[in-house]
Amino acid sequence: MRYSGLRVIKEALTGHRGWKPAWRNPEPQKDYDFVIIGAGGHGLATAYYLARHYGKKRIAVLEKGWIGGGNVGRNTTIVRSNYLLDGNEPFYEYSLKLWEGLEQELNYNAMVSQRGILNLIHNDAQRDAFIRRGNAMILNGADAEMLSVDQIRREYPFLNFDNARFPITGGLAQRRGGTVRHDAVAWGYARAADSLGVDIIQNCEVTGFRIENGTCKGVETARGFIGAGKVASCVAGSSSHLMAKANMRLPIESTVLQAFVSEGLKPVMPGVLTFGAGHFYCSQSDKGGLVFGGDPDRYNTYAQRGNLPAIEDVCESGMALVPAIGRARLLRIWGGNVDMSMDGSPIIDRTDIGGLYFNGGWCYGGFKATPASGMCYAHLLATDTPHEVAQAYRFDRFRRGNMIDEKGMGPQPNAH
Amino acid sequence: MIIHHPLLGPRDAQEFTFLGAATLIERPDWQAEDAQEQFHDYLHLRDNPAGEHRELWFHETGDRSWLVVTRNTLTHEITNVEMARDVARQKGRSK
Amino acid sequence: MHDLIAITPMGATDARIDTIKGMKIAERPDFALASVAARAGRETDTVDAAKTGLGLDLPPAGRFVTHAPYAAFWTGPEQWLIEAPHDSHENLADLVKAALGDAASVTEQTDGWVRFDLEGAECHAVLELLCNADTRRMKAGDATRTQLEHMACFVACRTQDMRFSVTGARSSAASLHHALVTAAQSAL
Amino acid sequence: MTQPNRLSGGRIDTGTALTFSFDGVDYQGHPGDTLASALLANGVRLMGRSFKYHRPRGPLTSGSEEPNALVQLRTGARQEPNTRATTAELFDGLTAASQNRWPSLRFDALAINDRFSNFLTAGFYYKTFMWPATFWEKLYEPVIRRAAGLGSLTLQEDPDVYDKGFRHCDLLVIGSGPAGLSAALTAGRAGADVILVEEDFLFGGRLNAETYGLTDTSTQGWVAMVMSELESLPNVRCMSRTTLYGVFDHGIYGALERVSDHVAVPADGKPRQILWRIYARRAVLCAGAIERPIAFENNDRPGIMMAGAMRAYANRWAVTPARTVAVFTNNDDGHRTAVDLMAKGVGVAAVIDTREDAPKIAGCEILAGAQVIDTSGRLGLSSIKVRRADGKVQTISCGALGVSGGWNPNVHLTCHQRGRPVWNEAIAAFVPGGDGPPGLGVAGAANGAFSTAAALASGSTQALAALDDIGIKGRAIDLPRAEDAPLRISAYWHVPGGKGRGWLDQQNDVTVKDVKLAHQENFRSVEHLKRYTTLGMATDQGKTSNMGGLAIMAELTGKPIPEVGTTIYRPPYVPVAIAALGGRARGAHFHPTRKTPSHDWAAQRGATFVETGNWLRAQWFPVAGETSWRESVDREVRAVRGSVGVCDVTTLGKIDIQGTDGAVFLNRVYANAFAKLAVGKTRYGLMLREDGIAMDDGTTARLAEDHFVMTTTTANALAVYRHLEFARQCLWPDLDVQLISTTEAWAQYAVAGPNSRAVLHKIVDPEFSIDNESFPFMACGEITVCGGLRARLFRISFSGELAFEIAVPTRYGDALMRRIMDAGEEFNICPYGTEALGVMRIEKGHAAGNELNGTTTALNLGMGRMVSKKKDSIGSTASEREGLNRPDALRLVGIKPTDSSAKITAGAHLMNSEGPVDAAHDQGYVTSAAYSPVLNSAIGLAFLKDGANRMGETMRLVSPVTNDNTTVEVVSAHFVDPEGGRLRA
Repeated sequence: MRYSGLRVIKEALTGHRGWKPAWRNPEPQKDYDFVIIGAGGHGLATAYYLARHYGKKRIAVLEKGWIGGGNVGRNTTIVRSNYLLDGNEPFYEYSLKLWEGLEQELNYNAMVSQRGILNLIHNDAQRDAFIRRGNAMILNGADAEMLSVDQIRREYPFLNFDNARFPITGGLAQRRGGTVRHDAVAWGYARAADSLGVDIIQNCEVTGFRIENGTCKGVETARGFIGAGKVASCVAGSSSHLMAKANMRLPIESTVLQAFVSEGLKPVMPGVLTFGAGHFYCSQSDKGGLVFGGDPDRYNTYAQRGNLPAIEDVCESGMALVPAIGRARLLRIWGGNVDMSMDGSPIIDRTDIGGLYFNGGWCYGGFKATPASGMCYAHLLATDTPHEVAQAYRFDRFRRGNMIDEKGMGPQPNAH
Repeated sequence: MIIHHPLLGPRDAQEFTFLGAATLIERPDWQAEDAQEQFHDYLHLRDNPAGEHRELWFHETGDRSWLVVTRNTLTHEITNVEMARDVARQKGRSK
Repeated sequence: MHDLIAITPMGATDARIDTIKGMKIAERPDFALASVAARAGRETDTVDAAKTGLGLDLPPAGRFVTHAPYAAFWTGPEQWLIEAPHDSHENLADLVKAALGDAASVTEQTDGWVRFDLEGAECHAVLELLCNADTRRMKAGDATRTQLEHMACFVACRTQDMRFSVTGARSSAASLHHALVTAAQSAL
Repeated sequence: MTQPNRLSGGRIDTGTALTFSFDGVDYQGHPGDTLASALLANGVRLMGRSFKYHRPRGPLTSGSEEPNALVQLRTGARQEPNTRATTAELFDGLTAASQNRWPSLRFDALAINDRFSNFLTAGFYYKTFMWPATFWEKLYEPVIRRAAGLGSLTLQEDPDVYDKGFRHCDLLVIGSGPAGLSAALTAGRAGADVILVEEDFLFGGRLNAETYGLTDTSTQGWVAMVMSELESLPNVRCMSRTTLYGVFDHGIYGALERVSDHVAVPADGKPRQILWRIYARRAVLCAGAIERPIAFENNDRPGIMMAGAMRAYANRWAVTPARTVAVFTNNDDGHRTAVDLMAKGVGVAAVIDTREDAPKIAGCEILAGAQVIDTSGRLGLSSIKVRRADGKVQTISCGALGVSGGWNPNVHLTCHQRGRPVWNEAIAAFVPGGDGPPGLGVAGAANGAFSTAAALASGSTQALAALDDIGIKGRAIDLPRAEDAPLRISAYWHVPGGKGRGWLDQQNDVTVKDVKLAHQENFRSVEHLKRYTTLGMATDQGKTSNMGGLAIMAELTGKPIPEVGTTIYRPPYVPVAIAALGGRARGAHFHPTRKTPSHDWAAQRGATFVETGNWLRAQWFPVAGETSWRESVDREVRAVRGSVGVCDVTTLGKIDIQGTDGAVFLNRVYANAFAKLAVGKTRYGLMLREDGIAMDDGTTARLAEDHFVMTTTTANALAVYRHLEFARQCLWPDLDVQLISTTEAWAQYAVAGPNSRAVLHKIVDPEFSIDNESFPFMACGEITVCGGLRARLFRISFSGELAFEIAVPTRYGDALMRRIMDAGEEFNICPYGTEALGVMRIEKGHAAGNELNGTTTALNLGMGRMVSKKKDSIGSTASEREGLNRPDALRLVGIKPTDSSAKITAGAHLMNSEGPVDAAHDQGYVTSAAYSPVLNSAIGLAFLKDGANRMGETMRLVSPVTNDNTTVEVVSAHFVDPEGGRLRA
């Protein structure tokens, strides 16, 4: 069923009796050509693009809980392509282009809002680095703009310009960056994939892989064995945990990134803002809440909750940059498991086990990557070759010394 | 979190800096045949368990001791804290 | 003798003293400091030498001891900080090294730190706004290293409930002073 | 001014009148009032508007769970949006305004949304506003954003200060109702360190709002007696106006104390609020229960509130929302409201009880087996429509309706570590599941023990159990006799039938219909329900609304409620001001500021300062007549290269390394060889991370066989020290090495330039020779200066000139700087800052922070050969990986514009002189750039693919983001004195 303003009006006048389920609740079949593990944003997008763009059939997405319950259900909704390195920038720019046409493609309003993202600069070395980054973005076909303090004052007059410990000296803006209504992304992909015949099976945890002489034949699940031509892991924070069932050790550690939302407020934040001298980034949702975050808790965890030091650190940074939000109240804090890779960049690759594929290591940047990740993973699954914008995301880059280390922190996941 | 420092008793984890898995103590022999492979695994591959995890914490604003903390990554329960130096010696590290 | 004029960590020639509602907060530049770290496997030698050479029983974790003119803090495993009056012991490191010989490494620390003494009936009320040290349970001779407004500090109980010293990095003396004074104004 | 709905009695000081204003109208109330109680007393029921449909709203509750009565409190920079009128303590001069309405609260233009509610059902926006794509940002979203949101910020800086504090205790008691008081008293008498926190400004909890409670003694009397005993115990601290907002790991509890919110402006120097971090060995949660509504058509009008709240307003605040009220209940507790209001002289038109077997109340009409099916009254309730047991519909006029659907134990805090509550059929509610945070017990109504007697008993029992856990012996205390009535309830969630809307979430306007639609569209998991309809996502986190939504979803799916599940309550329990979480770390005090001993001296000379690793460093020293920083910096560079200059380098990290294995240790942590460094010599060292990437560099001096002094870059000092301790403790635990940072202990100055030796001759005591033979390049030594002051001298040079670095105890740094300036006067000595230092190091091709960016190897830096393959050092093995040793690997080169007047932009990218300009053809990038007054040209350092073999090549330098492009020539990075003759002079 197609969504449209007219449809909404028609349904309103007929008691909303016509709305159909956004997706089915099918019983699992005994085997599929493609079994994708994890009905988060990436898993659902992968299924959708496999069916829609690569014309594949017999696809299932297995989800241990409810769809969209992973990090697509708990993030700070930012989309951007302001990356520095060749291995990353083309991929994220491709992703941003997919975001730009997503709602029309899915016939679902995910509220893609290109309100712009601004990275603030506080010293000369940072300026040099951001100029290099801005140039890399433009050379890769993305948009970037250096802003003067005066320009920033005009757009964000309420920042702390005058009594700051680390004064603002400029900023790097990407106007095409912005925010997206995160849950709607999962629902939109799920609805579109479902309508193409993809089986989305909730409450169906994968408990093991059936591997026979080096080839993966399918998965053991809470609802019995499900055979598969190709099995695709796409479980973000649980990557190590799941792949251990295939005896794989990953270049990944899991930690928690806390995110924060304030009580609803009339609009104050025009776009997405990031502090360059502390751990704080912020935007304002259409509902009015300030949505903000900072750095991960910096210890390994799967607990999906964090602790006070990280919370206070974020709010201290927020107050240092935007003292005007002081009397707004923090409404809710939540934490998402993030699979931090050894260089802060993701992996979309085959494994050494035939028929078993891996997508993970998104650190805390997975949301913005959702469309490209889905498309590239679908490409890999369909063709067994990496998508041109995801060629660097290989397992062997660490062995070969081809790390994609945006922050230059080295193989220490919690530092990326 | 609270880390029970073997010498100083309960200390707020905020005083510490977390490094990562305690396996970082087991630095490979640079002259081994497969030194490259060993260093690759040592530097990059992790068990990253959902459960008991042995990990390194540095008492940054405290006594500058490196500790090996055994902590459950699902519940954050800490069941053991050792001086990293002692652990290193148990692992046969010396000079 | 050289004729260079010393300045305190607060940047003046005289120590900074504030009194807020009966709480005295005094900068104490009048101490020399030297750190002691036992050489590998020489902890006992170090302890013995300190006893014979300086009359100090080097304290265990979390404690400090005084034996005029010296005092010693535990700072880490097999590490201590020795304190003595600056006027009489400006070259403290040399004196301590002479006493400990090759049993320990000795490093001059005199100007690495700024020390403020808090004196008054409401020490706990002030300190509980600054750091997580449980000062109410500290007895004279207890010392703990902790964090105070992002600064690593020693908090030492000189007289139970009444006198505490807070010792932090010299370069951030002004920030530490600001934290102590605002906390006192807030608490008292 | 009269207060038409003020009753007699209550726990307020009617002797004192407080004047306050709401939406510009002045009213009076009394100490002890909340804003809500005072407004109700003045006959004001309408206090706000709902989020989506802008429906009129009045208070639903009398506590912090309030979803409706949200106001903007105070004005100007202290304006505070979304403040619950039900908890805002009244003070004289309080000013409040309603929010989310325009032009006025009574007439709100956006109430039009309500007319279109049928189009604005759950999730409607996901289905439209998609065409044309660009209209979202241009049209739809701005409109939606303006309509959304609740209160507003003034965008002025919050003038108040906020403190953070730390407290420790054996037992933390959360809540001071009957359970909390008996727990605190039990533990207090046992001598344990106790902290009792109470969200309210009165201790006593629900006991302050009830006429029932203790049977043999006065309830209020008992509360007063217990409090005075607790206050008298030195081991007990009672904190009112303190909300426990979060439970964190290992017994760390977050609490917010509202120190000054009940006064107009905080006293001088006093904080508005204190964010307490409470370290508790054990805790007991005595947070009581929260009453839940029943959904029926138009159940959201001002005047319709929880029955328990209506009772609290009457008993505690001597206020009634109207002179004639009615009660709608499914349990006995609702009847108490009728009884108490009648006792206060308020007319109770009827008690509508869904139960056939409803108890009787003398003098009050009880409609058993009946339901309220609709209500009327535009801005406030005027009448209700009741369907009686016999099916007849009766209209009852009343100004207020107390609703009770039963009580939900306040399990919030038990879920903060992902504990899941379990269903208790007897009370038709979720109770703590026993999987709450370790060390947190639960007592009283929070645990489903609803009677006063049960609460008192469980509080004491839980306290004893907690103390026993931590080895403190306690004894049971004598508890007063109290009512022990069982809660008689038959679950009832919503009145079926009808075309209209019954509200579940009154703030977000989520109705029963929305839940039905979510179910129809397969958003059936609790999380989907919540996210699709926004049920429970309002400022009360669904404290009053979630349960109803779950129950209805259970009906629709035919599952029992516990199988539908619950959403997870997350911190904070009630919203916390962001400023409180920020504390004192604001403005100039966001981070500590580190200053060198000659900071004041530099400031007196008008220096501009720059940040590095919290240090303030002099950037340049302008002199009279100079109009641009470039002029100053050029002058400083010329002065150093031409005669002599002095620079404060105190901020460099200094690590004292002692022990018989010091040399062995350095040989392993530096990539280049250190084993054979002679005493009295200094050497440059390159430190790699274990992955082979450059981490830091600096010089290390050998003062004695077993004594080294390492310098690190200012920014990396801490990280390097941590890294060295890791190597010492974790990798080679038996090496005889001792480390200690001495960064702060020594003030260090670089004296550089052809005349530097001449200047130092006048500083260094004569017994120490510093001529080129006895103190050559890279020499070091312990000396005395100015007649006996111990000092350290290093002959090292960052500028490339003949130079020395001299260190003295920090307290003498200021004096030494002044002395050096005097000594240098005859040579026109010039103080120089970090900018001039930067220019000179670029002229010399020395790598610094911009080159050591965490991705560069020794090879990239042109120091590949330095990495010794003959020894084991951190990073040497991994640095051999193929990807780090490609033939076309980036190499550090110098670049010069072919047009000497052109400038070079750091961060610009290098492209071949011919061919396309894009990422695919990127050849490298500029790391550092400067104007060299010596070469009279812009110069730069760059990483260039295969750079070592491209000397003399002409390339395009592009920087689209700053719109400058130029042509450059690739040259050696050593622009000045490549042979190094000067520094050896």
